[in-house]
Amino acid sequence: MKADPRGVLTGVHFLDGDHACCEGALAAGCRCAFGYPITPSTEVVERIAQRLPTVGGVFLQMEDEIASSIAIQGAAWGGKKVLSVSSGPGISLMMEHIGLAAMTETPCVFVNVQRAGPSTGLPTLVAQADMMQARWGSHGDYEVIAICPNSPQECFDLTLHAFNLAETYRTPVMFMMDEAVGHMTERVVIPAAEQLEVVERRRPREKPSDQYALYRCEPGSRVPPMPPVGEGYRFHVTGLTHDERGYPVMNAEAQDKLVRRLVDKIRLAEPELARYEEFQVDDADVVLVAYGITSRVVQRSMRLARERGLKVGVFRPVVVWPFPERRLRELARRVKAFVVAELNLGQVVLEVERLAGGTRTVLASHAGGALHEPEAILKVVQEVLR
Amino acid sequence: MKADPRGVLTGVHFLDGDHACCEGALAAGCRCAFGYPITPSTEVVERIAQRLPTVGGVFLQMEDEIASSIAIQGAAWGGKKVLSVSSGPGISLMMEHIGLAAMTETPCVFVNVQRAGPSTGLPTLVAQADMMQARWGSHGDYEVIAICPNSPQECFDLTLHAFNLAETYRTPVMFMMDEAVGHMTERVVIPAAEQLEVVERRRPREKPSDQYALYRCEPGSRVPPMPPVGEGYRFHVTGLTHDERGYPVMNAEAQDKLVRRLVDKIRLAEPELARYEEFQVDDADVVLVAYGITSRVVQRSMRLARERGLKVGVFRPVVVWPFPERRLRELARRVKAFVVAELNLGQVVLEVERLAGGTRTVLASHAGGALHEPEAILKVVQEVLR
Amino acid sequence: MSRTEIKIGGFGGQGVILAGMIIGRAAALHDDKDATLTQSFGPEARGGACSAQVVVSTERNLYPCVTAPDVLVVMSQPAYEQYVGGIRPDALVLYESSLVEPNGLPAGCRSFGIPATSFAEELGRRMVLNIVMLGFFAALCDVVSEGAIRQALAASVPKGTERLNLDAFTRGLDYGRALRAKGG
Amino acid sequence: MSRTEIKIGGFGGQGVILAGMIIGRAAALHDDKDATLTQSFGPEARGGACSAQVVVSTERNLYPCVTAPDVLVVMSQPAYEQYVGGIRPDALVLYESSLVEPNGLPAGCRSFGIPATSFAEELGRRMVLNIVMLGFFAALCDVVSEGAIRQALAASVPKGTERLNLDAFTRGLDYGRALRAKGG
Amino acid sequence: MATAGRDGEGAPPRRRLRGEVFIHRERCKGCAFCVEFCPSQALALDKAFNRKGYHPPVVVKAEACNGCDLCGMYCPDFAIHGVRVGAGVDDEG
Amino acid sequence: MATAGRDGEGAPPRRRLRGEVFIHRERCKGCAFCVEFCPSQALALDKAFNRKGYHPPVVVKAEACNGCDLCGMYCPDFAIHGVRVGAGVDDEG
Amino acid sequence: MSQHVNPVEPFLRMERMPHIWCPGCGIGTVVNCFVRALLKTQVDIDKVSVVSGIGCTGRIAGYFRADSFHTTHGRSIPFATGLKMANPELSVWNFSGDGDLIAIGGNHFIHAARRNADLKVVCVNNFTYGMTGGQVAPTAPLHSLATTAPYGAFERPFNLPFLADSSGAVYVARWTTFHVRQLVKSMEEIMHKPGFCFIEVIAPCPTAYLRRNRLGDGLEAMRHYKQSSKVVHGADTRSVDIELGGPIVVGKFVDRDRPTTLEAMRDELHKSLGDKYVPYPTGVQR
Amino acid sequence: MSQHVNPVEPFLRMERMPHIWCPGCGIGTVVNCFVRALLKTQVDIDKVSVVSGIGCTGRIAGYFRADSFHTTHGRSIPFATGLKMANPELSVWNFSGDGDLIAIGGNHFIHAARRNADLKVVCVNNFTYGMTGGQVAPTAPLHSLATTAPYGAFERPFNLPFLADSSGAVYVARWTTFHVRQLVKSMEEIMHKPGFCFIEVIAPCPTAYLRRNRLGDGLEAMRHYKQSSKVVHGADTRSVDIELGGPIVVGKFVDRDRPTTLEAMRDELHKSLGDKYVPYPTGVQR
Ligand SMILES: Cc1ncc(C[n+]2csc(CCOP(=O)(O)OP(=O)(O)O)c2C)c(N)n1
Ligand SMILES: Cc1ncc(C[n+]2csc(CCOP(=O)(O)OP(=O)(O)O)c2C)c(N)n1
Ligand code: SF4
Ligand code: SF4
Ligand code: SF4
Ligand code: SF4
Ligand code: SF4
Ligand code: SF4
Ligand SMILES: [Mg+2]
Ligand SMILES: [Mg+2]
Repeated sequence: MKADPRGVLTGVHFLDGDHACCEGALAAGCRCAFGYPITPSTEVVERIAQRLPTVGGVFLQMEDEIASSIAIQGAAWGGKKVLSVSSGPGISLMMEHIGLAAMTETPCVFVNVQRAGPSTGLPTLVAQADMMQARWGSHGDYEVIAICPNSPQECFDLTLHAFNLAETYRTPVMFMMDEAVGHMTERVVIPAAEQLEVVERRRPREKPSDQYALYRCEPGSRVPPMPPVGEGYRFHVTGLTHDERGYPVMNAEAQDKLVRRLVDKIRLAEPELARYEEFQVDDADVVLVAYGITSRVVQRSMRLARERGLKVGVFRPVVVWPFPERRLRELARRVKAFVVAELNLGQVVLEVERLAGGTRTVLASHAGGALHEPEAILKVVQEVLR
Repeated sequence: MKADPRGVLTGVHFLDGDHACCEGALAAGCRCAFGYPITPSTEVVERIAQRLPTVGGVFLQMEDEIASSIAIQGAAWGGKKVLSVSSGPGISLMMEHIGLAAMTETPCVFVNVQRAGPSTGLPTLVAQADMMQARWGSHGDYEVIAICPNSPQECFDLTLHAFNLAETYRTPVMFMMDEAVGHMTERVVIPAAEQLEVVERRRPREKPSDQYALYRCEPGSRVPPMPPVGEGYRFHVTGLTHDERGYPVMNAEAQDKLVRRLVDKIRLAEPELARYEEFQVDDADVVLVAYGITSRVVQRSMRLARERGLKVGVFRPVVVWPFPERRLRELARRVKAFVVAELNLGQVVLEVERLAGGTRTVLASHAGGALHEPEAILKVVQEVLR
Repeated sequence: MSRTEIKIGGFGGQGVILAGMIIGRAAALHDDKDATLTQSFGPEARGGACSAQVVVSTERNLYPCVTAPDVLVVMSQPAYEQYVGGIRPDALVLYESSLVEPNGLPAGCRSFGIPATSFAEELGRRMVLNIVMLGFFAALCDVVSEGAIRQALAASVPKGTERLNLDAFTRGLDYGRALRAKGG
Repeated sequence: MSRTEIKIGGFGGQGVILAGMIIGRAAALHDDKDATLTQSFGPEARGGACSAQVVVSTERNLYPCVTAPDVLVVMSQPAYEQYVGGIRPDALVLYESSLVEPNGLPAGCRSFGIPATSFAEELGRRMVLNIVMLGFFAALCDVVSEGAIRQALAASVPKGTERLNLDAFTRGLDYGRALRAKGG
Repeated sequence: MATAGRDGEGAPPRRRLRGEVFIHRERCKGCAFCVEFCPSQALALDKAFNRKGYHPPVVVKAEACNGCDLCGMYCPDFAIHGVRVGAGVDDEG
Repeated sequence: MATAGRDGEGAPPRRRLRGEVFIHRERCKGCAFCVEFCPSQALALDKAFNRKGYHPPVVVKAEACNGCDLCGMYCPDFAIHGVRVGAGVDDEG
Repeated sequence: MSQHVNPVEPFLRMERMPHIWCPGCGIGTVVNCFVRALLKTQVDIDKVSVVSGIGCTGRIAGYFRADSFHTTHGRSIPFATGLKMANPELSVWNFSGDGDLIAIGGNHFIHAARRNADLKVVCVNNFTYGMTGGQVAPTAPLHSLATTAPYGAFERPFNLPFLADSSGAVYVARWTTFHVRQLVKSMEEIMHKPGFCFIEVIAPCPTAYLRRNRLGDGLEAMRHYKQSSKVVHGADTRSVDIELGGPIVVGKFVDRDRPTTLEAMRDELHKSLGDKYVPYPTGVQR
Repeated sequence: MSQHVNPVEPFLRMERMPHIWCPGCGIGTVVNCFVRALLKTQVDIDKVSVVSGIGCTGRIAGYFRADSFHTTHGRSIPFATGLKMANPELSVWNFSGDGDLIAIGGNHFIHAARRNADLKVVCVNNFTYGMTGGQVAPTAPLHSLATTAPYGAFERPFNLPFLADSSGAVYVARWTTFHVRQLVKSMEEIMHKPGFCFIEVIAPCPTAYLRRNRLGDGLEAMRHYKQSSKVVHGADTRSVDIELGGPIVVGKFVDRDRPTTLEAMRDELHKSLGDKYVPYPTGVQR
């Protein structure tokens, strides 16, 4: 489907990432948002509070992040495309509800504009240290999709994509910005509505009946269609382990059937979900792996390296979870080493190392609060190639 | 130091794991606890509510887990050894404060009696699917210690150990029980107080003064001593990035200095922290890796395998985080494969695979709600050896 | 190593867990065996079938689950129906005879019934049904000694109810002994 | 590819970010260059030194940080002191001359001062200090065209204040032009 | 014909009403709410057990039932309810 | 000797008190609370800036200050305070 | 429907029976009353949503054959807020236990009342955490026993009608499960009343509360409610505290009008934005 | 101390000055008053702990030269509860903003008041989230503007004294930063009063609230406080709502006595456990 023109601010703008993210959400059809302010994500809710009433939507600032993270789920079942946004401390408070969304297959987008932690940390300064939390922060087995934009333009484009994926897979999508991208202002081109492809919620084909089963998937699919509320389906939604009807069933078989499907619908979709960029990997001895803002920094490191005659390329996962596993394993077979640059003390590097299956994997860490010096990353590359 | 006899219920008991955990805490000197009930951990707070007033301690049931998880930190700074306890949903709510404890170096023990998730899941049934959450659940970079007991006796012994580690490293310790261990009743032998070694909080040697720096470590140490409140040190504690004095400093250098130390004090202590058990690994082709209740189940799988002439051993990390990395790497050099059995769809196996560096690593997964059938694990072993 | 798996089943509220607890404690603390008690918990415990499992063994018992009970003690029909399928072909089955109709029992099994509810009601408290069953168990199963069970029983019941519980135990024990004497 | 790094510094509340925003927007939307604006945020922005950085380049600018400014615009002494160390040896330095004493400037730098606060106060609103500086910048730095800045300015200031802001801009521009004519 | 009794509020009956009560024995958990609060004392607990081991209610004075459905409103297990039969003024407030 | 003015509550002075006021110019952020609420009108904002660019207070009627320290209590930047000098009855309620 | 069919059956997921509630538990009684209120008001059940948190009471959602949501412990109110905001034509009913609504969920409760979210909130107050086996609740009377207050509760309990009232609820009533007729009537009243409406229902929990406190079984509790309740419509909510075994003031205490969240939002936006405001439904006909 | 030294200096970490508060911000004034109260009561500052959440107000902890704790947003009360329970001899003071204390922290607030935790709670109410730049707060007057209520606030704000009162606080007062003497006096009063004591201080936030609402700068706000405040000691807390630009009722509204959490706990445990109870200090001399 094409985007609803009401929400699309077509034109060329000079926007920061937070604002562009908001515009991406509106273009995607988000018409309901709940939030609670926190640096450096506040601009997203501020803009959405301002914009939604003018496009037929509704925003409420809730009493906290816990309320926001579940209010959006109520709204999602109420038929809306929804988003909430926060940063580290607030995202940590949302963890129970991210699990709820995964368990109940509630499409929703959680924007995390990452700042440096742990705890209150450096509220105004950049980090990328919530990547593992995005994947593992709630209890129990589940999978999410996590996306890392590296520019305001991508904050627009990929927020829209995030909504599309949330609807397609009925899953929470973690939109993992970072403070640098969120607070960076650049040109953002917003196309006309009819150029924007938007995924609408898949409704059940069948009419309401006693036979209706909320979580019954069509053959070959792992994602059930989602009924509208208030139209007679009379479905039941629970965070308990449930059967196809949505009814609680308290045993290991039900657990296996349900949770395995929930996990598999994301894990096995890795090939479709994979999105990455590559630069000069073809002849590379060392591939720099980086995402979000750091994927821009390593570009300079790569240039510095190439200037020194070192064969260095860049691999940038755009969708970080599920990790573009297939491609990384391929690369692992032909490169000498990976250098993973991230604004943390070692997160995504663990996944790279695991997938590298013996190919040397080295971390260029940075505790956050600023970006890497491109030279520092170069140094790690040089050491690796020594 | 020796344990305070008041808290030690010396004798031979028939206790379940939850109760034994409570006794371990009391023996360790825990005198302040805050909690909120949740299956299957409730018995821990129930027993502690009953026991603490008789040993000079204090328990309060708080309004929720968020309150509990920070009230214990207030109490820790107030001079007490503290514990809170919950299960999946409640633990998810504690995530912000686990980060706070890591950041402020507040010794405290969080008991998680794991049930099956995600979300409300199977409240009364077993799983081990919060292992990655224990490590990554809060935002930002930090490390915790996580311990998995496999019997009521160990619930006693290792809870005491958990308190000792919390004090030694000034860190939150995640005591990762599972429903099976928590609700299993067995003989528990509680020694006399004078046979129990208990670590008391290290106080600063220096007297209060304007020069006092809350987070200054003694040479060679990464763990600063912790002052008592109310005695003139006039210290400041913050979850913001801070310097040695504990004052907020908002830049990347302070971040690097602080957070790197916090992470390193645990990571680099892996050799001292490592605790594992091994069974028949010496001649093993395949090593079964399992922790918590599953480490008992794989014993039977191992027996079944050995009966069939298969050379199978068992490696059981007791301290799971930090993972006993050194030992696993050693094993990886001489075994054909690891089979990791855990009550989840793949968590600790990722760490094993990463450390195995190419040695085949296979998961025997189980979504929870019951224990593995020993035969199912055997089957995985047989497939691996085929 | 000898290992015996015992399963006790009934409705929530019938004291199934306590019965298991006493057997386990008897074995672990007074018979110097290794015993592991596991149980089913939760909202289920309020309505449907509810069970306790005890594994008693002469060495350290590593595997805690009951997979094929050697002994099944049941106090309700749903529990009987739910659990009978899993028992060993030569299992001992003890049941409350006014609540359980033990149909379809495998041929190799020995089974004994006791009208424990009536006995308990005669003793004045329906609640001691489980203790009557316990006496019955002590009479017919030798895995745990009677003396150990008596000790564990005394330590496990609320103060002031010892007499009542001992009576209930004796009632079940006597009934069981009589049956056994008859050639159980 | 040509790349210019611009840093603007001052106290919080002086409109540092807005100045950066206008330069960036001018370059990105009206001069068809690539521009990246970054800024320092937070409680700091209320008291101490606060800054905006603009990278203007003729191609896609990947690396967003300002590492060694080509142009430094400063409106407070602390900002000057904090930032002057990092500038290029041949940088252009523009400063508010009643608030900044540009001591220790590297030899190769060109520097120009303007009493922008007084100009702004003369115009009746101290708040337009930043726009005066912007005009000054337009006069002395050619990275972004004056026309583009004027367009961006008009689009960036609150309705009703366009006149005032244009005046402020012109005031700074004229002063800068005059200086330049004198051989800047 | 049933004699209407006092309802939960003790409101006096306006006129005599006829009713019928339906019991689902196997659903009952023997709480006795219905018996206790039937304004017509139409019910009593059975001596016999149902399959769950509870004593369900039995109708002891069928003719007394006024169909007020108080039993139905009280019953936590949806095991009983009353209905009006024939004409009659609704006496519910 | 200072003339005591009205305090924050408008309580009338009991007697004349003498005081001295101390100003830390560089801490001031020019909010003018002290000037506005000095009961003795002893202060005014300086025309000159401090280094932060604010106009700090100056004492314009030193003899009027009664040392009530209201300026000290008000000042959000801990940049001013008053003290009593010599004898005098405390007029604070 | 056949007279042999219990009137609740069309409204419940009978295939899920028997329910989990204990013998003598009052929760089923509340369900009965809700069904009667639905029948009487003839409201379109397709437009009714039932939202619960976690707890024995929370299981109501799972048995109700309407669109129903069994969310997380303490969070039924914000979930319901989202649902209602997204779909204002729904009648959104919350059923929550005292722990769910007021312990962990207390903040959402007071904020939703404050902003007058258009929700119908029924709290089954059994003075304890039933589901988890009888821990002390924020409504537990002083000196009552609980597994986590084994020596007696020592914290002053909340008086729920007062808390609701002082937070801004537009309708506040309290009944016990003995007062089935009155409870039905209250539910009927709020079915069409816009704004945050709150009904507290005192209910027996024999398993986790009554027995431990030697208050007998469900029937004894019901007798106690009958004997010790006093209907005081319009009672000052400050005066309706409950003490262990003491009298219970019941009645409709508050019934007032003020704009719902969506109405207030609409008015404010309309005033400020004029034509630029794209009207959003409020779900309320006034 | 030298007369040239500002009396706050011995109590503050002067090495951390200048503080982050904006020109005309009222928070510093509250700090002054607290210092005066400490001076007057001559309390041992080593036994005073200052606890804050996150926000501009929350930064008080960082500047106070006492054992001080800057915790997480909304959670100063449960942290303080733990601190006090562990170490009852401390005098534990909470300084929190309105968002911190009542938005995210609202549940802890009402529960701590209910259980009468022995805490001294000072809320700097500036009607907004200062630290994050002026979002709408649960105290924001109707129709006031905020970044997240760009068209005007449409939710009824909490009346904090009423909320504290109805939750059970034993001492409730409200002042503005204009009322420095009275604020000092209230702080003195609660320094030794056992139980949950609450003081609301209305304070100017020129940066994030006043300017956006065209209410001028800090000075104008202070003038407004002076002109529009009415001291009504013992006012019915239900009557002290605040409207945009409207009058402000100030005064001491509530001052009553009931056992603190620790006292009530001690009494209950003692009664039930007798000799088996190992006495735990309550920190209160009565
Ligand atoms: C976050 C979280 N904490 C705790 C629990 C455990 N829990 C489930 S229900 C419940 C309390 C139930 O009490 P109440 O709300 O009064 O309902 P009742 O069972 O009494 O009807 C608790 C603590 C949970 N499910 N989730
Ligand atoms: C969990 C969490 N959510 C949000 C924030 C962001 N945050 C910091 S301070 C604040 C509000 C400050 O407002 P208030 O409490 O009124 O204090 P003030 O700054 O006005 O003094 C917010 C939302 C945070 N730090 N942590
Ligand atoms: S009210 Fe229902 S459950 Fe109770 S006795 Fe009557 S029929 Fe049985
Ligand atoms: S309907 Fe039920 S309660 Fe009413 S009179 Fe008949 S049996 Fe009694
Ligand atoms: S009150 Fe303080 S900051 Fe304000 S003008 Fe006076 S001295 Fe300066
Ligand atoms: S102490 Fe300050 S406020 Fe008081 S009279 Fe002197 S200058 Fe004025
Ligand atoms: S535990 Fe209590 S509330 Fe829960 S079902 Fe049983 S009686 Fe009802
Ligand atoms: S933003 Fe407001 S509350 Fe924060 S320091 Fe500035 S004036 Fe004070
Ligand atoms: Mg309850
Ligand atoms: Mg505020």
